[in-house]
Amino acid sequence: MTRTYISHHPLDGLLPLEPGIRAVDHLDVPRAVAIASVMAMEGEEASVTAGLAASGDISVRFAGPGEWLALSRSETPDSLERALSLLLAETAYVFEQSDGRVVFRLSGPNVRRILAKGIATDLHPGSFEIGTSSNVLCGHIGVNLARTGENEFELIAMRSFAVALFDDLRVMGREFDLSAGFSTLG
Amino acid sequence: MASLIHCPHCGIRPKEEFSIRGDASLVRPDPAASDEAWNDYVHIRSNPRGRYHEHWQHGAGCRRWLVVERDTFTHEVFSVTDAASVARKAGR
Amino acid sequence: MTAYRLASGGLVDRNAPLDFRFDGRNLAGFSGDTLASALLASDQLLVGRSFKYHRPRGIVTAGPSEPNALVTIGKGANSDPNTKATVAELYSGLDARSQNRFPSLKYDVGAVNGLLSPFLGAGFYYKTFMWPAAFWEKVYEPIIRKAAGLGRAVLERDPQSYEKCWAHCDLLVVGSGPAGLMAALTAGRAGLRVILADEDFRLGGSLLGETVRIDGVYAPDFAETALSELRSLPNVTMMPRTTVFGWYDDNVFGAVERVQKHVALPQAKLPVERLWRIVAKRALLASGAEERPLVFGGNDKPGVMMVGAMRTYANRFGVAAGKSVAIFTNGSAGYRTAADLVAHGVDIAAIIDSRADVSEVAPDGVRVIRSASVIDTKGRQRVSGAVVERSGFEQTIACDAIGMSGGWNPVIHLACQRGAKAVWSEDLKTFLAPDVGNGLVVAGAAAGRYSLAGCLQDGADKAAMIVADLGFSASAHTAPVVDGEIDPSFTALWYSPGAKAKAFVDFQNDVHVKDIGLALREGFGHVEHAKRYTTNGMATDQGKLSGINATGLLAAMQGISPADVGTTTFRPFYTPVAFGAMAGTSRDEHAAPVRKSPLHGWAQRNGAVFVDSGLWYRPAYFTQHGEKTWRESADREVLNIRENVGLCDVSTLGKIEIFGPDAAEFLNRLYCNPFLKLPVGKARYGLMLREDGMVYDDGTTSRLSPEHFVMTTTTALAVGVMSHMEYCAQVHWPDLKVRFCSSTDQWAQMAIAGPKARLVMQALVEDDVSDAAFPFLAAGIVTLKGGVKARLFRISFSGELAYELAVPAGLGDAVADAIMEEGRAHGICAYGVEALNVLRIEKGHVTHAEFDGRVTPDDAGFGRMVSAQKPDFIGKRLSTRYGLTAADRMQMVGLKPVEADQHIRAGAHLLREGAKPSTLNDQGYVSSACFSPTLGHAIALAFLKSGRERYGERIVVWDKLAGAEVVAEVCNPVFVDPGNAKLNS
Amino acid sequence: MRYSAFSIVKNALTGNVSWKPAWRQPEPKPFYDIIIVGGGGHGLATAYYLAKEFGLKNIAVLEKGYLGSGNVGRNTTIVRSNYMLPGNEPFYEFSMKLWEGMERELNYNAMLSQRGIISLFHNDGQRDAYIRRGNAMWMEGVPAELLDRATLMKMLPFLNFDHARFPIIGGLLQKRAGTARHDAVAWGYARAADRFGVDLIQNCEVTGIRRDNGVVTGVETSRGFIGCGKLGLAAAGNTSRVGQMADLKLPIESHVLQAFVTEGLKPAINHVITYGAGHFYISQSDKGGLVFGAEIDGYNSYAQRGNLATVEHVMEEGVTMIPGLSRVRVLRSWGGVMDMSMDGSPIISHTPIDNLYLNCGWCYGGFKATPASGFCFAHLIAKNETHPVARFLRLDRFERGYPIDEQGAGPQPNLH
Repeated sequence: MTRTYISHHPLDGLLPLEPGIRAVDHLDVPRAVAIASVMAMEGEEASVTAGLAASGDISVRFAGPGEWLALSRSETPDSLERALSLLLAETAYVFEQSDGRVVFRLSGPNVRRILAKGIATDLHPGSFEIGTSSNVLCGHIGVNLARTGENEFELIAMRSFAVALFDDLRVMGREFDLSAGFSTLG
Repeated sequence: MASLIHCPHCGIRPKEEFSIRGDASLVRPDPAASDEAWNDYVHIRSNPRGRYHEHWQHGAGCRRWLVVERDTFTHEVFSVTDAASVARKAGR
Repeated sequence: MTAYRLASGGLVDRNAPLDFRFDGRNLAGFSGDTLASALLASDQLLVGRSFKYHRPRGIVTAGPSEPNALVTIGKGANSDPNTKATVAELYSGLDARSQNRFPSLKYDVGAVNGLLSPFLGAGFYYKTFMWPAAFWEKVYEPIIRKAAGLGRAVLERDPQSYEKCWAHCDLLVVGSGPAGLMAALTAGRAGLRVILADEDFRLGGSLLGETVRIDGVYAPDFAETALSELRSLPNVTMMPRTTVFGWYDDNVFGAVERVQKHVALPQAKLPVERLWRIVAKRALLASGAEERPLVFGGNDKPGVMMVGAMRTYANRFGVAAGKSVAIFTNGSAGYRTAADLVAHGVDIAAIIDSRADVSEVAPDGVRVIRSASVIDTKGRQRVSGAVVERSGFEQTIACDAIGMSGGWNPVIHLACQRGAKAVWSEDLKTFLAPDVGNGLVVAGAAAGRYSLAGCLQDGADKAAMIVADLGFSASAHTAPVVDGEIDPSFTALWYSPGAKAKAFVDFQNDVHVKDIGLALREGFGHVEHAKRYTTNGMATDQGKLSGINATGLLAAMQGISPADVGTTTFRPFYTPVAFGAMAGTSRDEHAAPVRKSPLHGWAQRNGAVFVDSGLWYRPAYFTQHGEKTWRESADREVLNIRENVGLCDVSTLGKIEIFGPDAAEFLNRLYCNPFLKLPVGKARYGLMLREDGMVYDDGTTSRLSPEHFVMTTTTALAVGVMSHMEYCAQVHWPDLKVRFCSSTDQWAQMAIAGPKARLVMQALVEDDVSDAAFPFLAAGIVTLKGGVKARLFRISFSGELAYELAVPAGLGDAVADAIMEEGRAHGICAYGVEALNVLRIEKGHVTHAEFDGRVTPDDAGFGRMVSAQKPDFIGKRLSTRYGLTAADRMQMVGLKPVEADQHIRAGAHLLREGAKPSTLNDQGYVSSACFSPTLGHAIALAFLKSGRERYGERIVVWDKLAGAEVVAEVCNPVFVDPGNAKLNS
Repeated sequence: MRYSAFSIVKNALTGNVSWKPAWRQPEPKPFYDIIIVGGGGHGLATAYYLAKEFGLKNIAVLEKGYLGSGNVGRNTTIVRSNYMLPGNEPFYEFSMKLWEGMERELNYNAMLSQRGIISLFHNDGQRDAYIRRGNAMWMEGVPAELLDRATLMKMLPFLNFDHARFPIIGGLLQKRAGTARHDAVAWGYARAADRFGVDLIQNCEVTGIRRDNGVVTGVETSRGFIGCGKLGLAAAGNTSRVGQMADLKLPIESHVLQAFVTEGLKPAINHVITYGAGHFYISQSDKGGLVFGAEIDGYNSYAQRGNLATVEHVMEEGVTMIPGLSRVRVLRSWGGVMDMSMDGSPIISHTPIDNLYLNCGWCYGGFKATPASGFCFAHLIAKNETHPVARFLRLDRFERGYPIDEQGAGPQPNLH
């Protein structure tokens, strides 16, 4: 018998399926983002960096020396892994992690004040520029933090922590009436 | 030092992001080294009051092991270096 | 009536009256009052009782150093004991109660202690209460404990919320008085990121109580102008109600912001208090100076107050401390207050000045008595007169309040929290902070600059230096001009001689001069000994008022300089900080984050009862209809797996992907057993040691391709093992080409175990999973029917024919549902960790109950796994130490009770039959025990001295905690299927 | 002067001016038969027992600061003997028994208060470990009780039973455990040792250890050279620094441990309670302050101060264990330098140098050991042989493979 397996998001049941009222500060959770860990082989750090930079619509997040998370909203997990494996053949190990990671997007005028409740890193635009990304601790949970705009940040958490991080972000944002919902973009 | 560490890969980070494993001046002996050398490596510590090299891992960051050179009395940090590069320089 | 609200003046809003209660009385104050100023305005002089002698006490200060006016604010779970009325911002509905009195503040039976005071001198308790032996805990201590403490903690769950926050700045200015304001302005104008923090609810510091003119305007107006400019600067953050309590390494400051402590009904979306961790490139400490009390007879009566506090109450709050005020001073401060009080229409009974040469001018008509001192005070619960001695003649001056001023102590607390010792200044007759590096600069009165003009100038100058240091440029400024200032000098007076009553040094702890003398006489003259022996400085104010006087007294009594006595150690917290603020949101269920398995929903739907396992929740067992206890469920699950098949969530086990040409070599060095030649498509059980030769962790590692392995770790040590591997790779063997990546969260992993496991698996998987095609310890990628790629491992913890299937986490729920559906025909059940534990004990498999960090591979029966061939692996060398190979080590064995219906509990110890229980006779302990539904009796795994030689021996399982002794037979730890027929079927 | 109710009354009636110094302030003599380095609890107790139990004379204690200025004056005052391993339990029980008679023996009230310690556990694995420990205590004759959740709910209703992240399922109680007034322990031993003629020399820092033909002949100090026949080191957090003066190779790291006290409150917590889902522990002193602490800061340090992250963590655990602590204000935090050993257990031992003896490795638990540490160290120095209850606490146990590892954490001090 052939089966079809439906994928679940860890916040299913916690967020409404339909977008609700959106406050100025908003937490947007995309249901599906293709994510892969990329680990440069010995001595190939520079070429992998260059390769990733040239990869077009793949976003790259710094995880550690020679290690990155590669994200794509258009690729499927499989196609992202294939694309990266081709692109970085003989220079990096690629491990698809799309189900293992959950993406949270925070935007709005108060996001820095919200994030300061959990993250010790100075997020002043002069210190943490647009395009910067890094693994940081948010409260007690490790996340990859990226600044995607003046007042826009993305947090990538391990799946098992997704509900806990979501709870934390809601509490951090309640002062500013932070709203939350699944991404309308997918 | 006890509040912030300047990670060479990630910048200034709070202590909470790190874990600590002790004396970084110790080098794992050759398998053929004497029993005494092995016992010293595993059990004996110089434990100086003053300048000291200590292993810290940036576990919530880049996951690299770092050698933090610091003063055990004033807590002043002199340098923070990637442990692998220290080890390679030492010929490990 | 003594104290009263002045007809006009002050910064309170007389159009905004506020009702509040004190000890059940309805009182009123104004917006802008503190509880203390409102109490004073209501003529409530008696506000508390002291700790030891229960003496009546009144308000002494107008700030955070208050030793006496401690009250409990709020009711029930919302009550805050030991709150200083002098810093509590008044709000409508505030409900305050006095403390440490019974039955009432006015009539307190504890006051009898005062009569016994000759017997209760410093350290008296060390000298007595020793006889008879049993009496200390039964009689004496309960009495002492009954008297302990001031306020009452209700220990109920706090309904309010708290949070924590980080802040970053170029310059943190602590204190918003003249020095702090000028510093913030200077740095703010230059473009620095500035944080200006002040513990007060209103910024401006001492300027709020000043009467002089600065640049031609009244000081409070000058402050307001400066503050509005600061508010207009986007790079300046103002933090009123924020106490910077600690200075930590790397210029990180701890501060608590009282967000909603001044409102009757806090908003739910805001915390009541917020902890700030302020990372400051530089900091400027402008915390001002504290006025020093005078130590004279009867100096503790309600109505005796610091003159600076009197001035603040009059000028800032519009409250007179008395109608007729006597002032005892050793410097100019007394005259300044006298002048201000006279201006407010208060009568000054006299100024008693300890000095002979006095340059200050008293207000017109005020009597000044020079070279004199107060030796006693009149009145009981409020002061009614001062007994003044001059040249041997005594006179009583009628008054209803006494102001005292013994000079000034810079508030250097923060600067001395990190080991720096305060330095005595002979010029200023006080202790100053030494140079503590450029991270923290002390300015203004905190640096001993007592004049207002000096403070303004110092704040601006020091900020300008910091501005330049950080590469900014400060615009030129001219220092504000101050009119009508007086010279803030004084002559040190540690003790006013000839006291006719107790002269208190530490008000709250009732330490008086004779106690300090006694400590010295008994050899406790070191300042730390004196503190500990007398309890001087150990009260809630931490010696803010008493510390310097104790030092001065110890010096004077020995005829040495205070420099040779020194101060006690300054430590956090500058003022006390609530647990709640420090804990923030990390409390209750949020004390630690919860990790959820991708199969959590599946387990819930199948009736799981969860148990926490580290940060995870795992199904303990699955309740089916009619089952009343966990044992019923677990027994059913076990039997079903032995007979049919079961499904267990093992997603929480750590999974680490290992890549690289040296991955096999790395694993070979990491594990004590060989891994170099593990074929692709195979799994192997691995044992990881610590460098000291003890077992660290175990798990299976599979080779998916020549340069790609996947390791499983225990749930408990997943994080630790990853870190250990990174340590080995980066520190020990940086030459090995290997990379790691945690994949725990990527996979939903399921164990399918039982004789019918293959039937279920084959129904789901396209690939052949027969024993021939996929034998025990096979590992590889398979495709589920429907096209999903999955990982499949033929490994077994239960001892049954078993598979572990890993699918992408998002699909876990759906795949688990499919397995249950396919398995229904084969009698599948879901099983949890309770059943898993029974299954593994039956099979003699170990967990961290056995591997407790003190066990070698050989102890647990894995001796033969340890490679003798490998030249090196972690733990190899120290494994051979004498003690780790000794013949009498405890070895793992099985136990079964001789009488089948008897029960064994993990944690029981083992004794030879007939042996007397003693540490020497102790033979070992039970590590795991359960009832085996398969065998129908209890079984256990145990560690027994030389255990493997003792199979068949009868041994006593000794569980004194349960009052149980069971005779058991020592046996092989594998109870079920020792030949592995089921495993390999 | 003997302390008694009578002496207090007599002195009170004469103005309390006749009290005599608790100890002399002697000048150092050129030579002592025995010198103990370290005037903390252990050093003072050692000197006392050397004189009292072993009848030795001509003893000095050298202290670089004031008496009791080290960890005996900055700990959380807990006294207990609830250990699991045979290397530890007999020793700590011996200490417990000495505590029980100490005050009358020293004629000094150290306010030993046997209010009981309850160690909470939160899961089955911890429960089993505590059962193992409780039975190990009983093996040594030490009473222990296992408390279930229902009993705890009655005894300690303020614990977090309703909203715990890690549920409380039970606790192990040792009733004889409790607290003592820490400074008074040092002062009591000091006064009693002084009465036996021991010279307690304060402000005397040892700067060198002089050896001749492989034996110690004396110490260089900030007050000059002082000769000795035997030298005992009881320098706690400074053990490595002193040991280095005699080229000792030591399995010791110095770590900072913070402790805390709240404002004085009416008594509300009557036991010592330890949290099993972390390291937090708390008790209430006879003065009303809640005294608490948790784990070490984690890095090597000789600074007697800690970091804020640890402070926060400790208080998070506190509020999690007892939600009603939320509004209790913490008055003061302090840090002590711990001599952490590689297995978390102490060392009372011979050294490679014949007349040099070592007492160290007390980790964060030295206070409770004070009497037995002093007694056993005195025994070792006086008789040159190990006291039976301290026979496992040898310096060479690491190389011989006999660690005493209560935590099972291995040779990494910051994990113990």
